[in-house]
Amino acid sequence: QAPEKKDVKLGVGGKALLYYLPLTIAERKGFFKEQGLDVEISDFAGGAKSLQGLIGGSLDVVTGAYEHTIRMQAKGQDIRAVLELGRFPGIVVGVAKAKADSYKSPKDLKGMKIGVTAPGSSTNMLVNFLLAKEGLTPQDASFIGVGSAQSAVAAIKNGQLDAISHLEPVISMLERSGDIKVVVDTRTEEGTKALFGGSNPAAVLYVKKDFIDKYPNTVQAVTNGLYKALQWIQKASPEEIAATVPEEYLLGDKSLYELAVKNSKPTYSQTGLISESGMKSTYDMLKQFDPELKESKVNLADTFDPRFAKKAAEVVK
Amino acid sequence: MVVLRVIERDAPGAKPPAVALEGVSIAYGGGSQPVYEAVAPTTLRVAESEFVAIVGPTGCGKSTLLNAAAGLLKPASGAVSIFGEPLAGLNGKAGYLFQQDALMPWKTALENVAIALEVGGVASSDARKQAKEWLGRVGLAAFADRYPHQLSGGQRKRVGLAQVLIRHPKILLMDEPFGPLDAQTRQIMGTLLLELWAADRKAVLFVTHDLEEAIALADRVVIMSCGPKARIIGDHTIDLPRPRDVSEVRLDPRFHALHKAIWSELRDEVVKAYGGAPA
Amino acid sequence: MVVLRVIERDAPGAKPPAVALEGVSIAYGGGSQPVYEAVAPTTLRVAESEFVAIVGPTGCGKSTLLNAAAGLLKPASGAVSIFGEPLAGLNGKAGYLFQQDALMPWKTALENVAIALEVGGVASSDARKQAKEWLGRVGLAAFADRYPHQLSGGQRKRVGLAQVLIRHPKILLMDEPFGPLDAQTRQIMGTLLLELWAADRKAVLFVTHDLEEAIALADRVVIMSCGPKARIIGDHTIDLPRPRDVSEVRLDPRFHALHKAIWSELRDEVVKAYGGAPA
Amino acid sequence: MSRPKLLAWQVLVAAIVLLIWHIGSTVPIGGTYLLPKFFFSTPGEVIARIWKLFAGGQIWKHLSITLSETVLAFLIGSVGGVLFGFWFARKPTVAAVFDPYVKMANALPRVVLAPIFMLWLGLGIWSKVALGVTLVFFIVFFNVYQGVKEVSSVVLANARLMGMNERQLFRHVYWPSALSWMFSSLHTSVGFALVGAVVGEYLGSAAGLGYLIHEAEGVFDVTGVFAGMVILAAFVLFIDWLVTLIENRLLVWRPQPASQA
Amino acid sequence: MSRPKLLAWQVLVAAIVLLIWHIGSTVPIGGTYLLPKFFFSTPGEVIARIWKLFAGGQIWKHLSITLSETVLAFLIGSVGGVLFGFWFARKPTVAAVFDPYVKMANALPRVVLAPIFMLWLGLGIWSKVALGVTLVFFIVFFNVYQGVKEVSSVVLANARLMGMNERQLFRHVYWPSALSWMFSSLHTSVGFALVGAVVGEYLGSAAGLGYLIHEAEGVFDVTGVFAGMVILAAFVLFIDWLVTLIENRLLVWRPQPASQA
Ligand SMILES: Nc1ncnc2c1ncn2[C@@H]1O[C@H](COP(=O)(O)OP(=O)(O)OP(=O)(O)O)[C@@H](O)[C@H]1O
Ligand SMILES: Nc1ncnc2c1ncn2[C@@H]1O[C@H](COP(=O)(O)OP(=O)(O)OP(=O)(O)O)[C@@H](O)[C@H]1O
Ligand SMILES: [Mg+2]
Ligand SMILES: [Mg+2]
Repeated sequence: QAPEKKDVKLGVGGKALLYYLPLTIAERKGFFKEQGLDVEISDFAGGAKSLQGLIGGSLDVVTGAYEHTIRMQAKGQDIRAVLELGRFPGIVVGVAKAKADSYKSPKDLKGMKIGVTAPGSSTNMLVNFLLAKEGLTPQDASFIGVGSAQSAVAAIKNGQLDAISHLEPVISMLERSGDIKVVVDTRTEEGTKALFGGSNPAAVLYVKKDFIDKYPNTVQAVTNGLYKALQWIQKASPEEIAATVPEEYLLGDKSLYELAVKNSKPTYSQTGLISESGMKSTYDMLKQFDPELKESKVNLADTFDPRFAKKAAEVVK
Repeated sequence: MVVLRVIERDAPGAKPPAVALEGVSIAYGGGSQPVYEAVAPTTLRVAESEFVAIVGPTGCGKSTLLNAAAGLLKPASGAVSIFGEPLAGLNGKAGYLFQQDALMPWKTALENVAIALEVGGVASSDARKQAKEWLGRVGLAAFADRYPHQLSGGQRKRVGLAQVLIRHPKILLMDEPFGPLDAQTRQIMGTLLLELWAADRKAVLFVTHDLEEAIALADRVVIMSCGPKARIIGDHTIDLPRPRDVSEVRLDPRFHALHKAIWSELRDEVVKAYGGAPA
Repeated sequence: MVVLRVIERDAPGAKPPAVALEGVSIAYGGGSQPVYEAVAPTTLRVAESEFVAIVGPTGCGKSTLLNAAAGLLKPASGAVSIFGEPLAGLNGKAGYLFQQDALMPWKTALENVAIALEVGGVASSDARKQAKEWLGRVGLAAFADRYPHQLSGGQRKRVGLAQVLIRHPKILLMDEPFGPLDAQTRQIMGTLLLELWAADRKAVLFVTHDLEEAIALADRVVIMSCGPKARIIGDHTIDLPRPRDVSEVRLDPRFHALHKAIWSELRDEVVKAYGGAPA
Repeated sequence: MSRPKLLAWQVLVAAIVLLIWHIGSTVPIGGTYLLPKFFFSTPGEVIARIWKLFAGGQIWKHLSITLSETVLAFLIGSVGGVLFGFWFARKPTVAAVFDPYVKMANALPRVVLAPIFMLWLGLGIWSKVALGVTLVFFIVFFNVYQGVKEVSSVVLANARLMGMNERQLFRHVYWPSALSWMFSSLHTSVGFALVGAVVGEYLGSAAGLGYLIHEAEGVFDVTGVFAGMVILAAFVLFIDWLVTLIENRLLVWRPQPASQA
Repeated sequence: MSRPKLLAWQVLVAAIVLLIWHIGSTVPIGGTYLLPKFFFSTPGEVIARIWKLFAGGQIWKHLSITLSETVLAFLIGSVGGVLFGFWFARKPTVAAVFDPYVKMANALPRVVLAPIFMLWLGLGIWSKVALGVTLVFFIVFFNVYQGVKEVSSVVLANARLMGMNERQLFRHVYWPSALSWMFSSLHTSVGFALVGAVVGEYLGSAAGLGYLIHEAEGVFDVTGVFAGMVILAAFVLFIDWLVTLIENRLLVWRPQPASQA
C-alpha cells in the first residue's frame, strides 16, 4: 500500500553517530525513496531534543533510545517503538590509561571521576547500573557531563577523567590510541549478556500512537526502509559501509572508521524485534535509578508495536 | 500706547495678563541633595502686548523664572497663569529661546527652523520656504545647509532666534538672545524683534545683561536681587516713545536718565551678589 | 611700559612673539563636504606680555583663530609659532577659555578647578585649597560643590575662568569670557584679569563683542573682516595709560576717540557680514 | 511612584504571569492545553520543586559554582571589554586594522568553541568562565568603544589643553564620560555572563545550575528545568542590583531626569 | 591611513594568525603540538575544505537558510528592541514595573528555550529566528533604553515647547539622538543574530551552517567545523558592512572626530 503521507519528518539526535548508522544507510541507499517516501532528516543536539520535537508536533518519527518510550509512557505520552535498530546499547566503559593497572573490578570505579555524555543519559545510567551490581550507589562516583565527542576525547587526553562511559566512535578512537582500557563493553553479545543477562534494546524507531493510527502505511514504509538498511548492514563489509556514508563521517581517518564499524556491527538489530526480556531489563534498570519511574506502572506491551517489524520481514527482500 | 495698557493691567474687567507669576518661589534640589531656594516668592505680570526686560546679577534666577513661565519648572509655591488660565504642564503659547544651545544637532540650520512650523502641521515645502526667509532675516541665508556644529556661537544663536520667531508665538521668552552677537548685529536683531512685536503685539519676557539693550527695547525693566531667595527689587517703566530706533534711542536724554537710575540700583545688587552664598 | 614692548616687537634681536600666526589661513570641510574658507591668510603676532583683543562681526572667524593658536585646528596654509618655536600638536603653554561650556560635567565646580592643577602634579589637597581660593575670586565660593548642570550660565563661565587662570599659563586665549555676565560682574572680572596680567605678564588673546571692554583691557584691538576669507582689517594700539581702572577708564576722552574710530570701522564690516555668504 | 506601590504592581505582574501559566498548563482550552505540561510544567510544581531543592541543601553547591563562574565571567569580560574598548577608541589605526577580526570573533558560535575551551582550560569552572567572557566581552567592548568616541569634543579639547596625558585623560575624561555607555552594556551583560556559565555547564560539567538543568532535561523533568531557570533568574536580579548600586554611586553627577510637568 | 595601506595591514594580521595556526598545528614544539590538529585542523585543510564546499555547490542552500534566519532575527530583534526601548524609556512607570522581569528574561539560557520555540514555531527557520531574536532584542533594548534617557534635556525641552507630540518627539528628537546608541548595539547584535541562528540549527535542524557544523562535530571533522566558522565570520562582516553603510547615511550630521594634532 502506498503511504498516506509522503513527506515524513524524521528526527535524530546526532545523525553521524554509528548508533544511528541504519538511518544513514537507508538515506544514502535510497531505501526510503523506494518506499515512496520523501524523508527530511533533522539532526538534534541529543536524543532528548529530538523527542521533544516529536511531542511538540514538529516531527513525525524519531530514531532514538528505546528507554524514551518507557519514560514517555510513564508520563502519559503514548509513544511507541516500531522497530529495533540496535539490540545492544553499544555503550562502553573505559578506564583511563593511568588508572588501568589498578582497576580490577567495577568496585574500583568508586571515587572515580567518570565522564558521561550527559548527566542522566543512558551512558550515565549504565554506570549507575554497574555500580549497583557491586552494591555501590551513584553517589560513590562523580559524574561529569562531557558533552560533544570532541570534549570527551579532550577530557580523557588531558587526564581530567578517570573513566569514561561513551559510544562509538569515541571509544574506538581512544582505544586505538591507547588512552583507555575497555572494561565493560556492550557492543558485543557477550558483554551485554554479562552485564544485563540478555540483550538490551538501544536505538529504535518510535512514533506517537496517534500517528500509527492515522498513517499506518507511512509507518510501515519508514519501517521497511530502515529494516532494509539493517539487512544490508548485516551483509556489508566495513569497507562497503565506509564507502556508503558521506565522506565527512569518516573521522578524517578511514581505517579508524572501519574499525569502529567493525566493533559496532554486532549491535545492529537483526530482526528489528525487541525481546520481552530486553524491555523488562531496561525498565528495571530505569526503575532502579530514576525516582520518577520507581512508582510507575508501565505496560511494556505499550512500548513496542511489533506489527510493523514483522510485516517488514515479510515484504522486504 | 503700550504704557497705558500696562497701567491698566489691574483694573477690573481688564484682560488677564499674558504671563502672571503670582507669588512664585522656586527651589532646586531636595531628595538626597540640599535644597537651594533660588527664587523667593515673586510676583511678575506681563500684559498681553507688553515687552518686559529682566536684568540682574549673574546667577540670580532669571533663567529660572523663564523656565517657570515656560512650564519647565514647577514652582515650589505660588501659581503661574497664562492669559488668565492656570498653567498645567508646558506653556503651549510660548516660544522660548534658551540661554544654552538648544538646536537639534542632527538637523541643518534650515531644517531646525522649518521643523518649528512642520510641528504645527505646515506642509514641508511651505515650511522650508518660510524657514529660508527667516534665515535670511537673521543673516544666515548662506548657511542654511550647515549643521549646528559647523556654525559659530553667534550663528547658532541666530538660528535659534529664527526657530522661535517663525512660529509667531503669543508669548516670547528670551534668555540673553543677543549675548554672543556683536554690537552691530545685536542692533539689527533688536530692530527685527521690535518690528515683529509691533506687528502682532506679543508679550515678551526678555533676559539680558546689557542694560542699554533692555532700556532700548522694553516697556518695563525689572531688576532682580542676587540669590539665593532672589526677589524683584525694581520695576521701571520705560516711557520712551514708540516706535523706537534701537540705535538712535540711546542718544535720547531720557534714556540716560533711566539708565542711570536703573544702573545704580543694579550695581549695588551685583556687589552683594559677588559675595552671595547659597542658603 | 607695555606699549613700548609692543612697538619693539619687530626690532632685530627682540624676543620672539608669544604667539605668531604667520600667513595662517583656515578652511573647514573637505572630503565629501564643501570646503569653506573661513580665514584668508592672516598674520597676527602677540608679544610676550601683550594684551590683544579681537573684535569682529559674528561668525567671522575669531574662535577659529583662537583654535589655531591653541593647536586644535591645523591651518590650511601658513605657520603658527609659540615663543619662536613652530607649533606641533597642542599648545602646551596656553590656557584656553572656550566659548562653549567646557567643564567636565562629572566634576563639581571645585573639582573642575582643582583638576587643572592636579594634572600638573600638584598634590590634591593643595590643589583643592588653591581652587577654593580661586572660586572665591570669581565669586563662587559658595557653589564649590555644585555640578555644572546645577549652575547658571554665568556661573559656569566663571568656573571655567578660574580653571584657566589657576594654572597661570604663559598665554591666555579667551573666547568671550565675560559674555554671559552682567556689566558689573564683567568689570570685576576684567579687573581681576588685568591684575593677574600685570603680575606675571602673560600674553593675552581676547575675543569679545564688547568694544568698550576691548578698549578698556587691551594694548591692541584687532578688527576682523566678515567671512568667508576673513582677514584682519584694522589694528589699533590702545595708548591709554596703565594701570587702568576698568570702570573709570571709560570716562577718559581718549577712550571715546578710540571707541569712535574702531566702531566706525567695525560697523561697516558688520553691515557687510549681515549679507555675507560662504564661498 | 512610591516603593510600596511599585512593588504591588510588580507582584501583580508576577501573579498574572503565574496565573496564565497555571491556566495554560492545567485547563484545556478547546481540547488542547495552551502550555502543555510536558513542555512547561505547572507553576505549583515548579515552586514546590524550588522549595525542595533549597530544603534539600544540595542546591547550594551548584549555586555557588554557577555564581562564581558568572561573577568571574562578568568581571573578566567587562574589564577586558573596557580596556580593549578604550584602547581601540584611542588608537584609530589599531581599531581600523582589527575591526573586521573583532566582528568575526563576535560571530563565532560559542557552543562550538566549548570543546576548545575545555581542551585548554579543563572541565572545571574556567572553561565556563571563558564561555561567559566571550559573550560579555563583546557587548561591553562595542559600547565602551562607542562611548569613548562620543566624548564631548570641547570637554576633551579643554582637558588636553590643560596638559592631561593619556592616563589622566582616561581617568578624568574618557572613563567618566563613557560610564553611562558602560553601565548600559553591563546591564545587558550580567544576563549574558550567566547564560555563558550555564551553557558551559550544560555542554559539559560536573556541577552547577546548568548541570542540574541538563540533567533534568535528559530525563524530561521539565519541572526541574523550570525550577533551575527560575533560580537563575532570581540570581541575575541580585547581581544586577549590585551593578545598579555601583552605577548610582558613580553617576551621581548626572542631572535627574526632569519630572515631566 | 589610506585604504590600500589599511588593507595591507589587515591582510598582514590575517597572515600572521594563519601562520601561527599553521605552525601550531603542524610543527611540534617540545614534542607536543601547540594547537593539536585534532582540535584545530590546519589552515590549509580548512581553506581547501571551504573551496570544496563552494565548488560542490551544496553550501549555497545552507548559506541561504542561515542568512535568512540571521537577517530576520536581526531585523525583528532590533525593531523590537528599539520599540520596547523607546516605550520603556518614555514610560518610566512601565519601565519600573517590568524592569526585573526584563532582566530575568535576559538571563534565561537560550539553549534551554530551544525546545519551546520548536514547539511553538516548528522545525523550520522560525524557531532559529526566535532564538536569534532573544539575543538581539536584549542588546538593542538596553542600549536604546539608555540612549533615549541620554537625550539632551535642553534640546528636548525646546522640542516640547515647539509643541511636538509624542510621535514627533520620537521622530525628531529621541530617534536621531538615540541612533548612535542603537548602532553601537547593532554592531554587537549582528554577530549575536548569527550566533542565535547557528545555535538554533545546531540544536536541531535539517539544514543551515549550524547543521553542517553540528554534523561535522559529531564525526570529529574539525576541518568541517572550522570551515563552517570561517564562512560564518565572513558572512557577518558582510552584514556589518551593510549596517555601517546605513549608519553613515543616518549619522551624517555628526562632527568628524577631530584629527589629533
Ligand atoms: N539644577 C540646579 N540645582 C541647584 N541649583 C541650581 C540649579 N539650576 C540653577 N541653580 C541655581 O539657581 C540660581 C539661579 O540660576 P539661573 O540659571 O536662573 O540664573 P540666571 O539668573 O539665569 O544666571 P545667568 O545670568 O548666569 O544665566 C543659581 O544660583 C544656580 O546656581
Ligand atoms: N566645523 C565647521 N565646518 C564648517 N564651517 C565652520 C565650522 N566651524 C566654523 N565654521 C564657520 O567658520 C566661520 C567662523 O567661525 P567662528 O566660530 O570662528 O566664528 P566666530 O568669529 O567665533 O563667531 P562668533 O562671534 O559667532 O562666535 C563661521 O562662518 C562658521 O560658520
Ligand atoms: Mg541664565
Ligand atoms: Mg566664536
